[in-house]
Amino acid sequence: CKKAEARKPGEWLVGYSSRDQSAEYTARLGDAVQARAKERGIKLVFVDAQADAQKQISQTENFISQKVDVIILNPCEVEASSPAIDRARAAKIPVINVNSLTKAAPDCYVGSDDEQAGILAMEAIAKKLGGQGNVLMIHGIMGQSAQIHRDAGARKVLAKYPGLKLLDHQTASWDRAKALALTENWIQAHQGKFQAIFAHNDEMAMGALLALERAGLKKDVYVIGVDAIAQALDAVKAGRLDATVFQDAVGQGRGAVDSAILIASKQPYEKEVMIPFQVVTRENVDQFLKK
Amino acid sequence: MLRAFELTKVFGGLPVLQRVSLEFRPGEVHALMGENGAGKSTLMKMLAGLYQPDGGIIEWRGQQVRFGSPQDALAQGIAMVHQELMPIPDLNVAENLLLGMEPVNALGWVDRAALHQQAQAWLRSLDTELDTTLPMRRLSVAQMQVVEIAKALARQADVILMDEPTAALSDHEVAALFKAIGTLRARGVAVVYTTHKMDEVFRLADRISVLRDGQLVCTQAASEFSPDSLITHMVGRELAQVFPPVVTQPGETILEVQGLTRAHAYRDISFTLRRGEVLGLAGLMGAGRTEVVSALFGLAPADSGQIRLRGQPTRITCPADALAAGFGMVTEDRKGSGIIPAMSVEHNLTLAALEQFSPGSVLDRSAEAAATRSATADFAIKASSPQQAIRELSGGNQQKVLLARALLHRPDILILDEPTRGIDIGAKAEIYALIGRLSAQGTAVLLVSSELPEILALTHRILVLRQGELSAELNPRQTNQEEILRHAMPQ
Amino acid sequence: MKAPSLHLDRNLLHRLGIVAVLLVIAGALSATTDSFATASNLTNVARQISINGILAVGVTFVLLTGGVDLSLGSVVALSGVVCALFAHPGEHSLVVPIGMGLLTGVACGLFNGVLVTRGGIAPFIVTLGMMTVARGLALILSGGKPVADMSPSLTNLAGDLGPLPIPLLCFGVVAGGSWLFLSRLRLGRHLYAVGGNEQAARAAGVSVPKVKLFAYGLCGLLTGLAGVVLAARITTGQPNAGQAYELDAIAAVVIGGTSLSGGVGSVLGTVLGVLLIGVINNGLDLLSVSSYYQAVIKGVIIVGAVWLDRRQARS
Amino acid sequence: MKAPSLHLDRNLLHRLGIVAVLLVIAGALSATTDSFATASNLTNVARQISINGILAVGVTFVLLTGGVDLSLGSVVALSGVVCALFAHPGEHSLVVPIGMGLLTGVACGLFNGVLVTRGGIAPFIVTLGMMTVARGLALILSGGKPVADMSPSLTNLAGDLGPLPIPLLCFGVVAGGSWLFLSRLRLGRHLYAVGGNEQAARAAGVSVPKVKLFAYGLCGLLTGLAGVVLAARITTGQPNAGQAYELDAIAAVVIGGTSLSGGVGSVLGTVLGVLLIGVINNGLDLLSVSSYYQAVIKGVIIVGAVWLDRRQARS
Ligand SMILES: Nc1ncnc2c1ncn2[C@@H]1O[C@H](COP(=O)(O)OP(=O)(O)OP(=O)(O)O)[C@@H](O)[C@H]1O
Ligand SMILES: Nc1ncnc2c1ncn2[C@@H]1O[C@H](COP(=O)(O)OP(=O)(O)OP(=O)(O)O)[C@@H](O)[C@H]1O
Ligand SMILES: [Mg+2]
Ligand SMILES: [Mg+2]
Repeated sequence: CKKAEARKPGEWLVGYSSRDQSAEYTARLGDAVQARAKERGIKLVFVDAQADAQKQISQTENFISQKVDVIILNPCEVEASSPAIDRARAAKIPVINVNSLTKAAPDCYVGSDDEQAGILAMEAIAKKLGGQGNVLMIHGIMGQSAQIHRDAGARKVLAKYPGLKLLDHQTASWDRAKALALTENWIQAHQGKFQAIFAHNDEMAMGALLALERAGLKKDVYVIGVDAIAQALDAVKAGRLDATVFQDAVGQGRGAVDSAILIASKQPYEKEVMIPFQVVTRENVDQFLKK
Repeated sequence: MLRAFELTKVFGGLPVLQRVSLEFRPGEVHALMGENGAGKSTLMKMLAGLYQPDGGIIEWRGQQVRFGSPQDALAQGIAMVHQELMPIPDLNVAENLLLGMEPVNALGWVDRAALHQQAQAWLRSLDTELDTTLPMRRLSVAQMQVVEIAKALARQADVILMDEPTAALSDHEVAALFKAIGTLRARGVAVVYTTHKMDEVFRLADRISVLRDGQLVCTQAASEFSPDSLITHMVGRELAQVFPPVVTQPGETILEVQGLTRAHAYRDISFTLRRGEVLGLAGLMGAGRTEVVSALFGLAPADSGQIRLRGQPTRITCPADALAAGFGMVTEDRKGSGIIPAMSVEHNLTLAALEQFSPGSVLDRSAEAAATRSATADFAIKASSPQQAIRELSGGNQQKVLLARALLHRPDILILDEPTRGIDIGAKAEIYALIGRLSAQGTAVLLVSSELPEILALTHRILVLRQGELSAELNPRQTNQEEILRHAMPQ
Repeated sequence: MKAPSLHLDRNLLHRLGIVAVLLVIAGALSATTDSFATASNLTNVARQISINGILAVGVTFVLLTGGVDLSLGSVVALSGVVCALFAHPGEHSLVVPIGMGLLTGVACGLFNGVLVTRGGIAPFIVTLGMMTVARGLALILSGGKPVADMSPSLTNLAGDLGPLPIPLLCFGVVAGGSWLFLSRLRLGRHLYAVGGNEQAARAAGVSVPKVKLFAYGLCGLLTGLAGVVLAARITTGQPNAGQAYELDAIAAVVIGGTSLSGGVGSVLGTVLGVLLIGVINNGLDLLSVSSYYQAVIKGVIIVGAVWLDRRQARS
Repeated sequence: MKAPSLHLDRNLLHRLGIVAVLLVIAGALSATTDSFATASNLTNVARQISINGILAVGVTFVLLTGGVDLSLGSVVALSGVVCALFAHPGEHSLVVPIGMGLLTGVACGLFNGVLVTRGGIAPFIVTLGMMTVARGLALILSGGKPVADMSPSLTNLAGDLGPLPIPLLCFGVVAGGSWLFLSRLRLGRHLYAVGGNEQAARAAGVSVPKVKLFAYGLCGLLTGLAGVVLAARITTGQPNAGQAYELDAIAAVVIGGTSLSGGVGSVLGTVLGVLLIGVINNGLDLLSVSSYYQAVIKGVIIVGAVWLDRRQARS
């Protein structure tokens, strides 16, 4: 039986646990990690936690028994994914968090702060409305860390602008069809009374956009999402969607793999690689479309 | 010791039992007689706690009682053998038999050894040997019936209500049951007994009560009845003749069966059947009669053997083939493979002949309704409307619907497996007459029955099956019950 | 003919509890909100219930035979993705994407049906397997990303035809056709028989496997239709769309009085169930109930409605 | 006594197909990966199956009576949240959070049971309602945020006792106890009777409502236990945990040969089903199969295993 230790130096084995490969943003992140790993010639054990923190812990346990050199974690939850890091560290395997934070500190963090996304989006709204108006917010799945932090960021901004009112907020579980129905209902309930919608991701922003367009109300309402998925960028380019908050999947993926190699080969590395969010509007969309 | 006072039961606005008052005494066998749908089962179910009366009271040892569930009645010492079989298919025989009274050891665990021992003892008291570790689903209908009876006996109750316990039994088991009832009577147990078999009543009953249309007609000592007077009380008119004479001459051969074999069920069965002929199939419980006719109808195809129909070799792999080939069948297990409980009487009735009512596959509902009307009239089916769910009908009336179903598409060969099971004497006479008419019209009838008088009186020929093999072919005019039994008994 | 109307009345009577709950809720919503009882909102509700409605009618057939289909949501996603892949502008005529979407649904349905009838595997397991397989296929075919760039001629199918939303028309045709099918055609009757007592149906000459296969196939077809309508509505083939749609659809059917053990039920009941769920969803949004409480209230109303209904049906 | 061992053998024989599939998969994994057949990985598998195992054994009771419980996942989340709320360090002794978690589970289970038995509502609807209600309650109680800051004495429950993970011990005790219960106690046999033929059980004097209530209550208790174990494992009360856990649990039970219509099944089969699902999940991750293909492969293996099993059981 081949032994794990028989690997040549430089031929690192890295474990990657994706939060959810069926969501577009995290899937893109996963793809970027895989692409970079191939480029750099390291072996990647790639698994998908399907948005279940418990599963992510199990996968970390599997990594440990597979004796990987480094674990890259795309955490499902702040708290609930923490034991995964504790386990790995207890087994003396370094951990890199990518895209989101956990309570337990990893060896290295590559990513951006979800709260920042909420802040950027709501600031864009505040700027557009001049600090005055009614806003609707569409949440992701309640209780998930991205939802919690994007919500928290948005509320921080709302607290700063007394003229900006959160008229209604509701979950659409990251789902386009649900956001579409929700916005249709909001149009009935609050017709003419709201000027902006912040959706926690682009999927839901696209749903809201469709509902507004079909009701002929788009021109009155500013819509912004998060993630900059391809369709959202196209929509921004076409002048349909007002803005989205760009989260750099490729940058995060590359950064994570590069840090992993540094850590594995015991070279100095940065403890925190922040890859900032950026607001994408019609003005700067071209530079993101190229990426 | 058990008294019913002005008991009334209403189903869906229709009274099915009206102010019936009866008294059951220790050490007495009290027969409840009446036509299908007269309310016998309903009355018994109220006494056993399955139904709650809508009026009247039940008195037990001088005290008024309410039985909210069968559990209450059982706790007081009232057990019942139900008309409908109630197997729990995947529990074994012993677990079924002693359900709710499993012996436990000191730890409170079910004592399996004792369980099987006790179950075997109860079965033996009914002169039956069964492997008590078999799951119930593997038993034949008759075997299940024996287990049901043993189940009630095992309660060692003070009152045992028996609702047509012998409907699926052959003479051997019936004799054993009567012996057991004799013992119960001697022990001072009150037995309430319902049956449609006239001879049984007079062999068993001390007193007889007759119900008609939910009302008590009379209660008298058995000795005060004659068979004819009892029938007259039940049907409200005189019944001229039960068995019609066999007059038809069979025509050309329509069915030839050659060397039909199925492992563990029957071997090398060969016979012929002619147009207009009524062929009886006799045998003891478990002899394989049901299995043989099931093979002909495609329900459980044989392993080998040949079936020639109108001279042509025919393969029948499913009931649809059989129906298309001109077979019709009334199966033995009414509840399992007969009725569709939640469907209406009308829809149950037309199910097998639906092509007839749906040219181009669109249903012609008025034709269906018309067919239902004529069938309910012809077979005197008692239902509140053709739309009533069949599960709400009395057992006998369900059986009539199934008979009507089998005849609706005018089969050339009619297979009847225990067709008069649970049918009242009046309706039986009608069915016998019907068999006569069908045979006169050239329909070939294959009649499986455990009621030997029926087989002897109705058929042209009798085949006897013993442990899966044909043991004799007899002429009903020149034989008797004893001879049939001799051929049927395992050697 | 008198019989059909009688039949209708009976079913309605049986579902009186649901109708009552529906009326009470609608009344309360009209009283407490300005917007519920407006034409535009009712059109809205109609549009929103259509997809669940089509799925619910489809799964009614399967439930009537005593089966179940847990793969609805995933097959909706898969059909939507397949439809979208063929719907890029200028590539094919309209029938190709629609046809491919429907075909995908039928294929999944028939596959379920074959495994249930020939394989003798419990429908729960078969369709649970199909649930994960179809989801996986949707993700593989789409590469995990929404399939966008659908031709407007297809996405217009989510629009209106005169005053009526086209999805609602689809639902209406499907429901009406299914009602006629189940109450008037021989095969419809056979479906009830198979669900009511499989052995007895077989003994009465009904080809049980054929009937079941038909039910799963038809359910698949309607699931494919729902997938196409959804793709048109959200203008994308979304590989992770339709999560848990099966639960809403089966809930609607069961609320409408169809028994999960088969043999009992009606399309009319299913439509009422779909309406109830749709009105609750719409109303809770109109009333701005917090999402946490929405879940609680929705659960309570559904269970309560069924409880009232069964109580009234028994008495 | 000879009978019990016979009984065991029979059940094992019945599940030979599953055992074979399990062995083939394990063999293949040992051959293709370095890590599958290591002690540490097998401990991993053991730890990972425990929660699904506890749930699956719990829902076996409900399925045996012919019911179903779709609320497992939500109740796991709710019990976990409640447990975590009482588990802040230094506030209460260990028994309080555990007790409250279990109590929450029992309460949900009994509520389901009462609605099913007294209310006469289909278990599917009752537990679907509970599924959304419990999820809503979990979100309300936790304020939509994970309940963190659990005392280490509680989170240690997810650790090891000697060489064995404590969750596995829980699962072992639950499975062993349930096996004894179902095969040796009268109430256990009555569960089978109620599921096999409710009317017959009633006529034989078995109190059907009591038996069902017991099954739902016990399932609730075990769901609460799973919630506590999960909270300990993820060191949080996570209001959105346990999504779709019910499907994995019911799948394990049905793979193990328990019939969804009730009356047939065994804890032993359930354990095999849990193992099969656990090994597949572990193996696909070890082989680093893309998650899209994982879904497809997992679906195919599960259906295939059941198919083999039933084919072999029939012959
Ligand atoms: N659950 C029910 N709902 C509606 N009607 C019922 C129900 N049970 C019985 N009935 C009706 O009550 C009447 C009496 O039925 P019951 O079963 O007591 O008759 P029975 O005398 O036992 O007849 P049989 O000899 O055929 O068994 C029948 O007309 C039947 O249709
Ligand atoms: N499904 C089955 N599985 C195994 N054995 C069966 C099955 N059905 C019947 N048998 C057995 O086959 C034998 C023949 O039964 P069958 O029902 O054909 O007998 P029968 O002559 O019709 O008698 P009766 O119907 O009066 O019991 C019996 O020993 C019975 O136990
Ligand atoms: Mg009766
Ligand atoms: Mg027989």
